[in-house]
Amino acid sequence: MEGLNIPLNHILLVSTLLFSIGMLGLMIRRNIIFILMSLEVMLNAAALAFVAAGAHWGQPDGQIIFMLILTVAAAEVAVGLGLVLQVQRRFKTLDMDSANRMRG
Amino acid sequence: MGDMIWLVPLIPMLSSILLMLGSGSLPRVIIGLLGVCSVGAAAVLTLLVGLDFLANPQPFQMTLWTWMQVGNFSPGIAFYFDGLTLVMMSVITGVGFLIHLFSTEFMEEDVSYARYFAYLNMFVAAMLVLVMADNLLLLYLGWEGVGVCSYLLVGFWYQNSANGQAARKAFVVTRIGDTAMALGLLLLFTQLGTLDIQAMMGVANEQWQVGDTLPLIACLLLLGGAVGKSAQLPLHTWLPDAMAGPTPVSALIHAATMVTAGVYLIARTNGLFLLAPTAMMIVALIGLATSLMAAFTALMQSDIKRILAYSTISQIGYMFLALGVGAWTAGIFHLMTHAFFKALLFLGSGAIIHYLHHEHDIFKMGGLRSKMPVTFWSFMIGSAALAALPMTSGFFSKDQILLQAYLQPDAGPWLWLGGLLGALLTAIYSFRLVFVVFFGEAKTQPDGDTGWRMALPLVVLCGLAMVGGYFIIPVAEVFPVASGEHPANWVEYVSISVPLMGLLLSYLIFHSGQLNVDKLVNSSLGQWLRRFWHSGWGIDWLYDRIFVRPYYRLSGIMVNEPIDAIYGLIVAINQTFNHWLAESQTGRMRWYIASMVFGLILVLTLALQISAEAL
Amino acid sequence: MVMVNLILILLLGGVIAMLSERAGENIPRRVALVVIMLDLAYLLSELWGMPSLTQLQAPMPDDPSTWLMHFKAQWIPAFGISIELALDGISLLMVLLTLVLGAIAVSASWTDIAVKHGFFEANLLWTLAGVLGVFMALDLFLFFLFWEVMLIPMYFMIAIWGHENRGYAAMKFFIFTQASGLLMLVATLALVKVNHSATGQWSFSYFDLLNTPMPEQTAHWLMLGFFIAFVVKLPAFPFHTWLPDAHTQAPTAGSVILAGILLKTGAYGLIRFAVPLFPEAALDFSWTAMALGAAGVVYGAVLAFSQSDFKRLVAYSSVSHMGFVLLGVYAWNELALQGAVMQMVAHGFSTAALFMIAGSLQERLHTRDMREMGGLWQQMPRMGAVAMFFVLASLGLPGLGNFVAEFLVLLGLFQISPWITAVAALGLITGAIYSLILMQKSFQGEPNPKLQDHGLVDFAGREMLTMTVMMVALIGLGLYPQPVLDMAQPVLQSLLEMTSVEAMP
Amino acid sequence: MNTGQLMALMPILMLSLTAVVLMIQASIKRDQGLAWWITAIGFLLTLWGAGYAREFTQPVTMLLMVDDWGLFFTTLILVASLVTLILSKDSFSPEGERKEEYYLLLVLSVLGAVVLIQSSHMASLLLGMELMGVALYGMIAFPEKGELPLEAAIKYLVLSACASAMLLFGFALIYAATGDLSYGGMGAKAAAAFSQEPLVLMAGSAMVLAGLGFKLSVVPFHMWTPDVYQGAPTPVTGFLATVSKGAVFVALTRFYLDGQLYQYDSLIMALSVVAMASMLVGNWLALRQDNIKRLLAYSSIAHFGYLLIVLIALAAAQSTMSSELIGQAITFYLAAYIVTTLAAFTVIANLAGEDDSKSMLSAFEGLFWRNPVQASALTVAMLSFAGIPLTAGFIGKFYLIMLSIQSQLWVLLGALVLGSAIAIYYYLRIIFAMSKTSGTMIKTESRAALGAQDIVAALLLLLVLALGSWPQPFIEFAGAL
Repeated sequence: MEGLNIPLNHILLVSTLLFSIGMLGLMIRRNIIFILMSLEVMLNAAALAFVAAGAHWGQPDGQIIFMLILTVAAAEVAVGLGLVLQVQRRFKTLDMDSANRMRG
Repeated sequence: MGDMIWLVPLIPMLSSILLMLGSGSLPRVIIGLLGVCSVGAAAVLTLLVGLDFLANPQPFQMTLWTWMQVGNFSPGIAFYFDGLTLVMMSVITGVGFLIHLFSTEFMEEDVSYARYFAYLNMFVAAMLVLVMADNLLLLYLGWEGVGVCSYLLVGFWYQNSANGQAARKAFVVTRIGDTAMALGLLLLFTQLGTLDIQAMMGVANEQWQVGDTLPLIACLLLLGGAVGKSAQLPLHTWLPDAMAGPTPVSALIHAATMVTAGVYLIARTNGLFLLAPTAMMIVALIGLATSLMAAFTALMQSDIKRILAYSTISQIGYMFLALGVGAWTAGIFHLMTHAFFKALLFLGSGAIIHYLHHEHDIFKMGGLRSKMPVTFWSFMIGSAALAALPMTSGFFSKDQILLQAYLQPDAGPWLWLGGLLGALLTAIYSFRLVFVVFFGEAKTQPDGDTGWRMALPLVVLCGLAMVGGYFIIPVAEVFPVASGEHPANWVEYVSISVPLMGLLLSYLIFHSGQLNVDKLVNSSLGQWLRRFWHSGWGIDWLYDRIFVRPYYRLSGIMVNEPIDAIYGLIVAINQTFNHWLAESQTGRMRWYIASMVFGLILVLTLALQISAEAL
Repeated sequence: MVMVNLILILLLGGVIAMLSERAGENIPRRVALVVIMLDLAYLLSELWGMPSLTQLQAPMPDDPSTWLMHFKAQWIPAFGISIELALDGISLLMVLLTLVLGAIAVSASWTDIAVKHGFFEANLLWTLAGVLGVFMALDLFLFFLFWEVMLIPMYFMIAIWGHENRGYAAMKFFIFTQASGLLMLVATLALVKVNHSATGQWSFSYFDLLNTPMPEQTAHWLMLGFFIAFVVKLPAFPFHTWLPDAHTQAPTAGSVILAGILLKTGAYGLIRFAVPLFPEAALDFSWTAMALGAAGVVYGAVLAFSQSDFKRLVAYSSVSHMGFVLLGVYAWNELALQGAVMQMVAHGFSTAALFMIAGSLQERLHTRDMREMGGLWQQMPRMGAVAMFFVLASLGLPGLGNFVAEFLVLLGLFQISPWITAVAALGLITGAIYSLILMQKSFQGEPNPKLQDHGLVDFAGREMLTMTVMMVALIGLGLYPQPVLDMAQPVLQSLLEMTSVEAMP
Repeated sequence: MNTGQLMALMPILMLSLTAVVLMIQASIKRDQGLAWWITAIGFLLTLWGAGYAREFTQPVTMLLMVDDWGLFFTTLILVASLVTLILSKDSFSPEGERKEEYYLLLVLSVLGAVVLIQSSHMASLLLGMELMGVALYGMIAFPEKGELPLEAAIKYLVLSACASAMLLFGFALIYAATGDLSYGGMGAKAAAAFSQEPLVLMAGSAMVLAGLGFKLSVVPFHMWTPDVYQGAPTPVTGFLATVSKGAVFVALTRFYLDGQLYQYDSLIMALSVVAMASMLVGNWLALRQDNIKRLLAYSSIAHFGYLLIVLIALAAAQSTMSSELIGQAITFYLAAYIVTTLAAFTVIANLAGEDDSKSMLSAFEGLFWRNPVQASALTVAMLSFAGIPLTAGFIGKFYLIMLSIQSQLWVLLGALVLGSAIAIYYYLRIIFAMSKTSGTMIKTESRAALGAQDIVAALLLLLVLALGSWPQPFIEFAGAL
């Protein structure tokens, strides 16, 4: 760690960038799979920031949170993929724009 | 005896209530008896009280109960009795009794017999309250009461909406005056602290100087009420239309009693008017102008009742003139004699209308002299008195008015001249009526002449119209003493001769035809004047344009509540927001995410920008 | 406790009336009538032995024991909220009016209501209970509670048993009054807060909140909160537009209660709260209020004239008449206040009667449109005569209660401002115009040929009895208003003294 | 960890136990009746546990904070869960099989909520929230038929995950700025961090607020609400509206208080804007909504907007006066809101079931005459939402107005008044629909006996009225928390 003397702010910047990319992906992607992937990117951006901050403060907390985030992301994706199966079965498409029966 | 006076208005009132309650069930005889006898009883009581009073002419006051007491405002249900009250009560109950009697025959066929007498009795009661009232508020009660009865009776035949229109016009136009009067009461109370007429005049004398502004305003406001009720310019337009009511009603309300209430009011509050010479002058001028305007108009009418109506307006104008020049007694005297002869004329015309199948147009009548002798003689005497031919009652009263007008210090001779012109016109139109209706060839056949119930009142009124001028009314104590001055004798001679000239002119034009006015009439100016006068100087037309139509238009615009439109706008704004926002709920997930991103940016911006400033 | 019982009797009576429908459709209205009569009898019997009734003393705001009745029990001590009821002359007048008109409203509902009789009468009784609460509550929280809660049964009365456009009308009524009520709530809480800051005590009691010292600016805003709530209910121009709809669409009994009683809660609120709590602010504001009052008088009258719907016309006439109340209250002298109180009572009767006539016409003709009427006097002379009486009352015929009221208001107002008086006096003229056109279009004029073979039934026993009660009341008020004036006098006296002391620090 | 701390965790333990028992039961014998009972008993035990734990209030490690306040909300949430459970029994009965998982999900979700309520650390907050959320996805998507639940679930999942990401990123930034993950530690170090890294700290806090704001569905993070409310099975909607939102708000309050976020004017500004937008937008959206579930979704947006006033008032109160009122206000308002919402959803669940067309307003017409108990409950619920006196909602609103006045938040107060005025309209529409007599009205048939739902509805109705008309005991109770 000591060798790589990257300032915290730089890593935060990178993770912000990652987060933004994920968010952008959410906004422009229609396919549910890609949407889930974008979500992963966002969650991992947060995780990266945690790790960096943990390193900055010299605490293990960041890494622990990182693990928690991994778990959470896994759970989200697991349920998400389950739903994707259902979506494919019922809507016959993975295009989320077509799932808009409720509005107004 | 004096403490019985509260019964005088009460008896007709009770009878009226009885008649209303029993309108469906009472037999006609009872209805007639109740209606006539109640007023008769009131007349007898008045007579008794009057005799008492004449024996011991001491004005007295009688409080039944305190109407309301708020702070120092405590008008009573209280009566005041003096010579003026006596005169008025006598006229109301006496003439009222005769007209009730007349009505029993006149209205015999009507389905709403009971309702008619109920209204008529109520009117008598209200009118009595008006003249007996000790304070202006109770007077106002009577004042409005007679207005309502007038409204009810003008619109008595309610199924014809023209009658309803006339009735409403009568009520609303007088209400305009009444409102002014009400404001006058407010002003008087606020300034003087009482509405008791006698006490008030006393306070006013102490508190105000002659010529002050406040008494002037107060008097003008009261005058507004008087002008409305007495059908003087500019609020006279309702009276001719009010002829839509049954003719005895016109006789009682719109000739003998109610319309003279304005005269009574001014006479009663003479103490105030004396403090406001300008107001007095205005009264005189209004009276003169009205009397001339109405006389010209009467000359052009062909409806028998309208002629009489305009004549009434004109005669009340004389009374106003009298009041305006300070000839209080003369004014009240004319009020009384006018009540006799105008009631006579109206009842006479009622008889004609009754037996001529509701014909009103005098040019469709004619030659009735022999067919309806009683009516003919009634008209002769009535018209003579109206025209103020010498020795009739009208002569005495009108003569006094003209003479005292002449003595008015500021504009006396001019007022006198105007009055003379009016007298001339009066003579012309009144005998025009007689000549056209009773002479010449018969155009319509009457069913017969009057029965006794109609004849008796006519005969009695004939007598009163003849000898009424010799009565001495006991009002000397009520009014300030008039100056003992007399104008030059020539003034008197001219005053006497003018009505005779009028009679002559009328004879020459309308009977013998020796004076042919056709050319004059048919000239373009003549035609124009004819139409102008016929329409009552276009005042109705003017009011229609200035007041009635704009009001209708206003209400037409307002019918949909402009204020509600503001609330409607609020609703519309909310609905628009609802619409926009509901549109934003597209159901598309990417759009939702965009919204969240927007939110994030918003929150971040707010959070960061301000903290950056704080740095 | 008497006052609590009065309210409880009505509340429980409502429940009984609702349940009694199982025994038969015509039972609930009898139950309702009995309950109201019982309430009235109870109140009268309690008043009977009261020595102070004959010589009412001025109820001092700082001494509850000088009031006719006073009741206080803890409720939410955390905020100093208590169940505090008190009765003085004005409250008593209003309570009596409420109960009498309540009975009349039950009579009006006798044949008018076709479905759910039980629930209807229950709502009626609950409304009355709420109104009684408003007139007696002296804890501002409790007052607000009654103020809001009484609207709910009223809302149901309009929404369920109303006429063709009932949904809209009920909604409008509710939103107007609730939205303005929110302002009052805010003002109340702010007032309590100000008082709390000054004294360190939480209290919603009227007695504690009087004379709360506060900056002028604050007082103005708070006063405005109360004012708006009250004038919406009154209603005053330009907050009146809910009224024509609500009155027109409500069932007859609903209109009777609305016009006869509910509007008076607004006037009562002004007299009891809006002015005394903020005397100086109210004084400053009085010109605006009086201008609104005068505008309402004329505006209501003009609008009334343009209507072709019988009930709507009467509704607008209420706007005009309540303008006088507003004028009377803000002229704030004894004459004008007496006039305002008188108008509250007299207008209650005259308008209630006119609404009942409208209801009877609708029942018989199935329309309220006066263009479909005309010449009804011929077939229903009794109804015509009664209608004439109340029309005359409404146009302010001397000798009837409304005249006394309007005259006193004008008399008091004249001392403050002759010009506003002159404008308001226009109402006398315009009032005559719309009143008479009402008679003309419905009972007079050419009989409508369509109605000739309708077999219209004239007023009969029950209706005549109800009408007679109101006619006698109006004549009594018109010729001998002293009992009413005497009841209100001490209250007004103490209010005037209190505010005048305040106005001159 | 000592015994006392273990005792303090009693509710969490009980819920975990229930979850384990359910799993075991499902693996032994699939019987949904039994599963229902196990869940019910589990909830009751947890209720007992929540009472029991009051003796042992203390911080449990740095992750959880067991205090009276949290236990009160735990209790409240358990009551709401019990109601959800009762409603679920009938709602899902046509589904037939595989009900046990639903109950398991319910228990897990409640467990998440309880953890969330008691969390005092970012990690426990994350865990609680995700546990609650992930289980909820399953509950929403549980019905096999119909497309709406699925659509709702996937929307909720994606958006919620996005919000979680924001929240986490926010945490990361705060952590980066302060170096502490527990609320208290963070609060203690925040002042110093603010002077050094104000941007990072503020950005982090703002993102946390955004993430939590999503769960509370405040504007502009509100868009998912109507769709999820509508698509989810009605008992689940009720659960979401009460348990999920309530727990998140409690967590937010803790974070806000302990993290001392009220010190930052800029955050208060952001909160104010969000609150105001929520009050207005929520009410406007609900104005002409015909689907009652969507309508309640919009109304909830507005209500959380109102509730945010408390947090904003706290900022002012901190500097000027005691915050005695504030705690009471949150407790009372939230309790009132939860009870009222439960009452409303109880009725809707009974009447509408899972048929979307039956949750349209027109389906409620004449309900007064068909089912007076349910109609009364819904009416009172609506009046409570609208803040009419004698209902719990009124006292809640009373607190909010009082607080706004005390803290002189005039603009927010104005928005509150305006929003409430608008809201009257749509609440009234529902009441009006229920009172309609027109159409083919069936005369009230004598119903055999009151169903369980009627009893629940009646109880909730009474509770709403009791809180509104006799709030003193509860105020004292809340004051003591």
